[in-house]
Amino acid sequence: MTLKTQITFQSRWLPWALIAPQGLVVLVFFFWPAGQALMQSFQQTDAFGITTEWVGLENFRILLSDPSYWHSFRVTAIFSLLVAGLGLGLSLLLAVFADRIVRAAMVYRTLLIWPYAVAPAVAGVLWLFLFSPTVGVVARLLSSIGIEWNSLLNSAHAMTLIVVASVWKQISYNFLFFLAGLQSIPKSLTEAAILDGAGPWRRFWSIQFPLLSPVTFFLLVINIVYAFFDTFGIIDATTQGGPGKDTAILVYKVYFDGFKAMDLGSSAAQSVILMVLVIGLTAIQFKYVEKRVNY
Amino acid sequence: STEIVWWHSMQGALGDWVNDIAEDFNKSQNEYVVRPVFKGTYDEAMTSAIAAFRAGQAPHILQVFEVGTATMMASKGVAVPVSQVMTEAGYTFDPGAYIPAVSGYYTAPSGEMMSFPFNSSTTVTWFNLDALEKAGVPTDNLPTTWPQIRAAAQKLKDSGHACPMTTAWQGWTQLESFSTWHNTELATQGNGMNGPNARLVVNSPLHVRHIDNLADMSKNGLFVYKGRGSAPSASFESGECAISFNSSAAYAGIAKNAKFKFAVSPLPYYPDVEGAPQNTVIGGASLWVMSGKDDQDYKGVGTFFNYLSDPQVQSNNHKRTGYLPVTLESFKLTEDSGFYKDNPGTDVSVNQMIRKTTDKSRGIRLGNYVQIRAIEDEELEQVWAGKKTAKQALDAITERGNVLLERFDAAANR
Amino acid sequence: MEKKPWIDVLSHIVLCVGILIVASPIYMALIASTHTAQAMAQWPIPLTPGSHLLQNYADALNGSGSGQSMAVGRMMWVSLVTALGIAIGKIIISLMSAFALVYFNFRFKTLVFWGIFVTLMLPVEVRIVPTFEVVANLGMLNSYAGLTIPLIASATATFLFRQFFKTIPNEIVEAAKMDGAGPIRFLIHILIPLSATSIAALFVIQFIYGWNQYLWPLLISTNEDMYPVVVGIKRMIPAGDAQTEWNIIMATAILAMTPPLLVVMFMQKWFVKGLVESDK
Amino acid sequence: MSAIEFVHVNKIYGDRARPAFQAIHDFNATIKPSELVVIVGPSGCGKSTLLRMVAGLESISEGQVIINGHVVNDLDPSRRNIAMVFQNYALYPHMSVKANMAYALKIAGMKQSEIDLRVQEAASILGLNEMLERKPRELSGGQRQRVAMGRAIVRQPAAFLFDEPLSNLDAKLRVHTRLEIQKLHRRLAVTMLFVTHDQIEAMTLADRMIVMNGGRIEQFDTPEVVYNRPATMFVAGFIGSPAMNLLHHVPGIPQGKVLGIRPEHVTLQPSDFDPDVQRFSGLRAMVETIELLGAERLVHARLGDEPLVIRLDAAAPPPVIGDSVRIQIATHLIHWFDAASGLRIEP
Amino acid sequence: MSAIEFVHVNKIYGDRARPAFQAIHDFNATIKPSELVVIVGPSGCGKSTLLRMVAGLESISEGQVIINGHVVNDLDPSRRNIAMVFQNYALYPHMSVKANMAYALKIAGMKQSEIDLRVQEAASILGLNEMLERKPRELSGGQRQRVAMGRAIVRQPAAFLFDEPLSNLDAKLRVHTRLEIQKLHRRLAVTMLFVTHDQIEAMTLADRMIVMNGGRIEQFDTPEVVYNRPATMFVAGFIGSPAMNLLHHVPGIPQGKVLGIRPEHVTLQPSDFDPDVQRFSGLRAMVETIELLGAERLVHARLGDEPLVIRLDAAAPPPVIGDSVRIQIATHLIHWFDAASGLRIEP
Ligand SMILES: Nc1ncnc2c1ncn2[C@@H]1O[C@H](COP(=O)(O)OP(=O)(O)OP(=O)(O)O)[C@@H](O)[C@H]1O
Ligand SMILES: Nc1ncnc2c1ncn2[C@@H]1O[C@H](COP(=O)(O)OP(=O)(O)OP(=O)(O)O)[C@@H](O)[C@H]1O
Ligand SMILES: O=P(O)(O)OC[C@H](O)CO
Ligand SMILES: [Mg+2]
Ligand SMILES: [Mg+2]
Repeated sequence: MTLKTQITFQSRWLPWALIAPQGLVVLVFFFWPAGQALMQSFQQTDAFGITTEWVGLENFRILLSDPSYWHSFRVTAIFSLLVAGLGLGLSLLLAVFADRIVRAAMVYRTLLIWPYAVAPAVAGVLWLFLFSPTVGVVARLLSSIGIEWNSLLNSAHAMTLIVVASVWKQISYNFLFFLAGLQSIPKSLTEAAILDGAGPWRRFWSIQFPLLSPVTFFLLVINIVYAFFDTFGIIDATTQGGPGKDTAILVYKVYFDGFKAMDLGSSAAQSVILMVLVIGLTAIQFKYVEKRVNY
Repeated sequence: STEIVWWHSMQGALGDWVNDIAEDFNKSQNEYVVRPVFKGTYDEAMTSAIAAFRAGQAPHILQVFEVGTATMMASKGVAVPVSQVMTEAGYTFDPGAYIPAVSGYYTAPSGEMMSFPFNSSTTVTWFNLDALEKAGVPTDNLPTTWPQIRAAAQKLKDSGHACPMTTAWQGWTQLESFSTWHNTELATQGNGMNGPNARLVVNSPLHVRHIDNLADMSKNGLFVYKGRGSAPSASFESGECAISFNSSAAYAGIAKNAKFKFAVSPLPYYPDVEGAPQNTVIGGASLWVMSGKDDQDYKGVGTFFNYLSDPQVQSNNHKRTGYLPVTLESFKLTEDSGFYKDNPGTDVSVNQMIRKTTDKSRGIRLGNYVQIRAIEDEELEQVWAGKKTAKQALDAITERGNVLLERFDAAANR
Repeated sequence: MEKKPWIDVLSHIVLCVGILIVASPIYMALIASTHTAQAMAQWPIPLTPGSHLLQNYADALNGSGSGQSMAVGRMMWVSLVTALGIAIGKIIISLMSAFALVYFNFRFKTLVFWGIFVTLMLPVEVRIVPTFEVVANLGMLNSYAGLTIPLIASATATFLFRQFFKTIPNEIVEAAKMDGAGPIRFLIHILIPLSATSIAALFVIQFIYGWNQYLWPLLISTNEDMYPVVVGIKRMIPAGDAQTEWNIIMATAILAMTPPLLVVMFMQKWFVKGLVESDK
Repeated sequence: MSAIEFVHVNKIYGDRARPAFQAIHDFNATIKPSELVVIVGPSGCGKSTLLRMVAGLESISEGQVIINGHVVNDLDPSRRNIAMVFQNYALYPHMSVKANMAYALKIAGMKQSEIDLRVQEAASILGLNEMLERKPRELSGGQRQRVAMGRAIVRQPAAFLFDEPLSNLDAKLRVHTRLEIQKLHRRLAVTMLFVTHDQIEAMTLADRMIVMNGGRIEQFDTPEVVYNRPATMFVAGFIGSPAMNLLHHVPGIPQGKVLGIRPEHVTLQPSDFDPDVQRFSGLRAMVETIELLGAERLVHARLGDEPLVIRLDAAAPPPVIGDSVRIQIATHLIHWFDAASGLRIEP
Repeated sequence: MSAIEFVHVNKIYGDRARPAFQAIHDFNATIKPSELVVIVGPSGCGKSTLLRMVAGLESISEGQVIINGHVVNDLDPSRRNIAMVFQNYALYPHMSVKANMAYALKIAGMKQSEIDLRVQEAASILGLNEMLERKPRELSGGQRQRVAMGRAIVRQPAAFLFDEPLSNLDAKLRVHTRLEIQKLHRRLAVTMLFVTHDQIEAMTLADRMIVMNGGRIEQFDTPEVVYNRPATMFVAGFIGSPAMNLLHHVPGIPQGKVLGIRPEHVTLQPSDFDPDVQRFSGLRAMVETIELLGAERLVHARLGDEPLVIRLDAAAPPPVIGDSVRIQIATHLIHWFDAASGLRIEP
């Protein structure tokens, strides 16, 4: 790949005019509120903001001295890894098989795409329904085959539940990308590998999978961000962080403390920590991506 | 005509109820129009209101769950006391007309009644009579004490009932209401009713004993944990669990979905505890009048509240939803209508609240209450899961809750 | 390709199992929406369609079940306008800014780039109260502007477009220049038509994102006339003490997911294409 | 070093969507051990299909492909002991040159020391020693091409298949690589089947060449024979650049016959009439354009309504565009074809 | 129909990332009106850069480009009245053939009826009438190429620029399209600047050709002169296929001189010695490979340690590979170059 110098147009004002709408929206609806959130993290205030006190790092101190907050890091790590790992693994599996089947691929794709259209709030309800202790088909099914399903008190079960629901919601998206990625691998590479004597299994691991790595990496970033940020709706609808705090991931705590419990200072401090964490993570990932991606 | 905006959290059939009330009121006069707006669950509505208030866009009336009461009271200047609104609108407002536990709960230390009790509930025990009968528990003499409950649960279990007993709202029923029912403090300062400097004392021997008891029942399969909040309701409605501690307002759902005979009773108590049974705590929500509106608006709010205070209206609400008839008069009216005879047990909730409250039983009003409830859920789940003893869990609730209370206290004193 | 019929059979099996799992929640929702409330409250709940389909959907639509006064039609309309507003608005502003970022050199370009990029990482929910204040101060409560504009403040689309623009051969740009097309003409005549598949993909993604919003509309609309359908569904799920009418809930859930589902299905060809192309 | 035989091979493509399409018609041929056979023909004539059937990448609809005496119809591609070089090289982009070459051996479970040896050897042959650690993207087109060959060589296969391996290279590199392949063939003495649609490539490389058209063999013979005695009109028109002139309407041509004459065998304005050679003479052609190719000139003219190309030495004086010139055709250099069947008619 | 002049043109590329790089060095040339000038040279020699400076797609670092007497250095590309055909055609993929051709006219604000007329006309010239409604992806490579030209033609520009417009076509189509361009040039009589790195293309097309190397002009003259009297060793080696043999160490070559001889001017094993022609004789070369190209044969041999290519008529008996053969070089066909400067030495 040669270094492509982008051909550009010349204008002093036009680029700014073009940037303006997005710039304005981002400034007004992102940076301004985000700045305020940052400010809030250094304040303690009552819910209605009538009395406000600058407390410096107090909110952070309280947070970091709370063992349950640290616990929540661990829960988040486990959850994110499971969601990203399973989400990617399963969708890759489906994509690999769908890629093999040329003829019915379209049918399968259409059917697998469904969950993508379901709102997280609705997804939570669906899973709540399926796992409802009383009328939940899945809960009943499991107990009928001897697995005493109890996501209310069994942490592992609860984690399974939120992971399943979160993975379910994300699987279509991953699947679409993987399938697209697989289909863009030149057929002759596969054929070369066949002639080299590689069986399907070997071919997958030594050819297809490495060649998918840009897609995989992109999806890894997306999935981790998803697991970090977009899953609180599902958790709220299913386990509410329980049993104990065993499914309370960081963003659920931010959401709960800020949105439900109206503890704005602490919630803001948590968002700041979360944001620093994710920006750091993404920065690392992007450094890595830049190095790896361009075959 | 003046428009009165009312933010509420009534979902499902209760949403219809709210709309009907507004419609009836709007028809009853033509000076004011009440416009109910659903704003999500209680906590979502409150967050909305907070955001709106900060932006000067608050509604006239906000429905706040009891858990948010302390926050509302501590935020000075956010709400206009309901007594003031009523008086200024030219209506007489008599807190004494209300059931003591209700008026007491929404009255500030200053003696002013802050919010309008709209949909108050309390904790009761629900029995599946068919199941009890099948298990050989006499249904004409339902258990009233914990030992009796335990015995009944044992019989249910022996008769093959997989879930003899469960509880909804575990913090509310098994810690908060349990405390006032036994005339025992859950938190100092009259459970926070006297000011924001309250601290939890929920690790008292009585609390430990009770939670121990439940833990033991749980271990023996007599008590089955069915989740947080109202989630366990469904397990009673479906017949899966035979005894359930839940809100009195669970009535509507049970009446509609249960395919069995059921009865409602007061919460059980430990007979050896002095002062038990006292009275249970209030739940549900009340209506708060937000500050910063025109006099004309407040007049409208007052008129609307006056309408809501009508005993006939209150009685109708009570019958329709299972929420308490919050005034004694409406209770009488309901009784006279023969409703309690036709629907035995529906008066239980009122009866257990109607007593004169003590300093320890007026209600629970704690700051950062939502988080404290979450802590209660978290810690109790550890007990049911066998990961913590009752003592450990209750100590943890006390300790973790007090950190939050201290912060609330500090903010309130600023 | 080599002949391994058993792998093909295995493929079909795996895919069928996958679809079974992936589609089962939706299947259950469909089933639930065809029964009575009582049937859905008792175990065992039915696993095959019942006879109340029309009634439940009629109830859901005209609200004679739970939530009498909620006009699903109106909510669907609000959802539609919101989703379209977000999708189209985002596509337009992203097209413009991506165009500026790729096809112009200007001072502080890197700064602008990163300024836009950061927005990928902080969802509305964790800065919701301050954002609300901004919107309220701008007088945008209860308006389609308030429902849409703050949600188009993220850069996903900008990045997709940027990726795509970079794959367009320089020669096309030069040909346009020689043909006398200035930047604006180039954008409208060449770039936008060429980005059709990317636009389609983004449209799908953003439409669904917009359609599925819950917290934001709930907060920003203080008038029930401005509620999208997802809020309506949540409202039918009784919290606290009211009975749970799974049949109506599920009927409404199905209704609510139908438009985005249709969008996905009808646009999937371009959607997938758009994804592949932008990915390279 | 194996023979490859095609016995009544037919290939029918078809799936539900498209109607069946017969890409190869009753194909019979025997490639001798160590022979380099080039398959040449226009696009879509079935060259790739044929090769892929040998490789096992495409099923054989009818007939048999026999390698080294064994019918391989149902043999797995990897068990046929055949290496293939693809048009786009199909190098594994994420593996180093070394890893690319070693891949097949590794899969075969060969010892690492042995693998290294073989890769070293192949790298030396191809001059790739310097770049064993590079990734394909760090190589030029020609180098990639060599890696693709290296990948084939290390396996020491019974036969090599090449599917237009040079078509991605620029003209200069093509000539160079062509020579390299020729040397390689001489050195390894292994059977090679080489597909191209470039007839110069075919001529220069082949021991024998198969000219294909529409899924059928038109001619299978040495380049000399194919060039000098094309079996059909199709071959005559396809082989040779510029192509042989095929004239239908020259006065004096018998009915139903077509006269073929190569551009270099048409003479212009003969000043020195040689009575020994019998010629078509007295013909007049109209000069349309002239191209100078360095050592020679191509005169594009029109004979009646048929185009006629004449190849002249650049040293000779060129005709004037627009002029009508007298031409002569040496009778002994004429090829005759049957207009209906297209087959060569031996005089 | 405009003249294009380059006056002391220099081009220096450079940005923050890379150090400055001079792509064009003091370039001076005048393209006459209606002339077809081909710029030829190896990859990276600056051909595209030069063209792009004329088009206005690249700024001119120093010097002037003058079109039709006007310095255009600072003129917008679209105002230079110049059309360009790109290597990859750069057709707008979403527009029909017609729309592609009409685009520039539309932007210029021409009336629709006029546009239609011009498009029709251009389509007729190029034989595109049938496919005006098609999208580029529905066209073959050759057709796309013609659309690209059509897009240029409709504008009736003062000059055409072509940047390797044929390199994406296969050999056969290339020859064909080359002829078409030639005809077009004759028909439109418009100034054309044509870039290629294929010297056959250059030779056949050019009125005059510029041979470039490393950003400088090596020679600017007619193809005949460039071929027959290459100005530098570089031109000698670049023009002609196979390239001229450049021999440094032949016995009898004066010190500091290089002998150039085209492959067709080397004779093999002369049986009939012609005393009239002075020859280098008695040289012996070792035959390495032989390629049959149809009408002729290329003998790749080695003279001492230098490679020597000999072009023989295919009718002549070929030498045997491995044999050492006697060769003769006609003195009057020898080119002499200065070994140090590379410049031609006229005898
Ligand atoms: N998978 C397939 N299904 C149907 N028809 C096919 C398939 N593959 C090839 N064909 C058809 O078979 C014929 C021969 O194709 P093949 O690829 O062998 O031609 P080729 O001689 O290699 O052409 P080229 O020089 O363009 O590579 C063509 O008409 C082609 O369209
Ligand atoms: N934008 C640029 N920035 C820096 N250097 C450049 C740029 N464009 C071209 N060059 C360099 O200028 C030199 C001439 O490039 P140019 O593209 O004109 O060559 P060319 O003769 O057209 O080659 P080719 O036959 O490969 O197209 C090359 O060395 C190239 O690397
Ligand atoms: O379910 P309700 O409405 O009785 O309310 C329950 C209480 O809010 C529990 O705290
Ligand atoms: Mg082919
Ligand atoms: Mg170039």
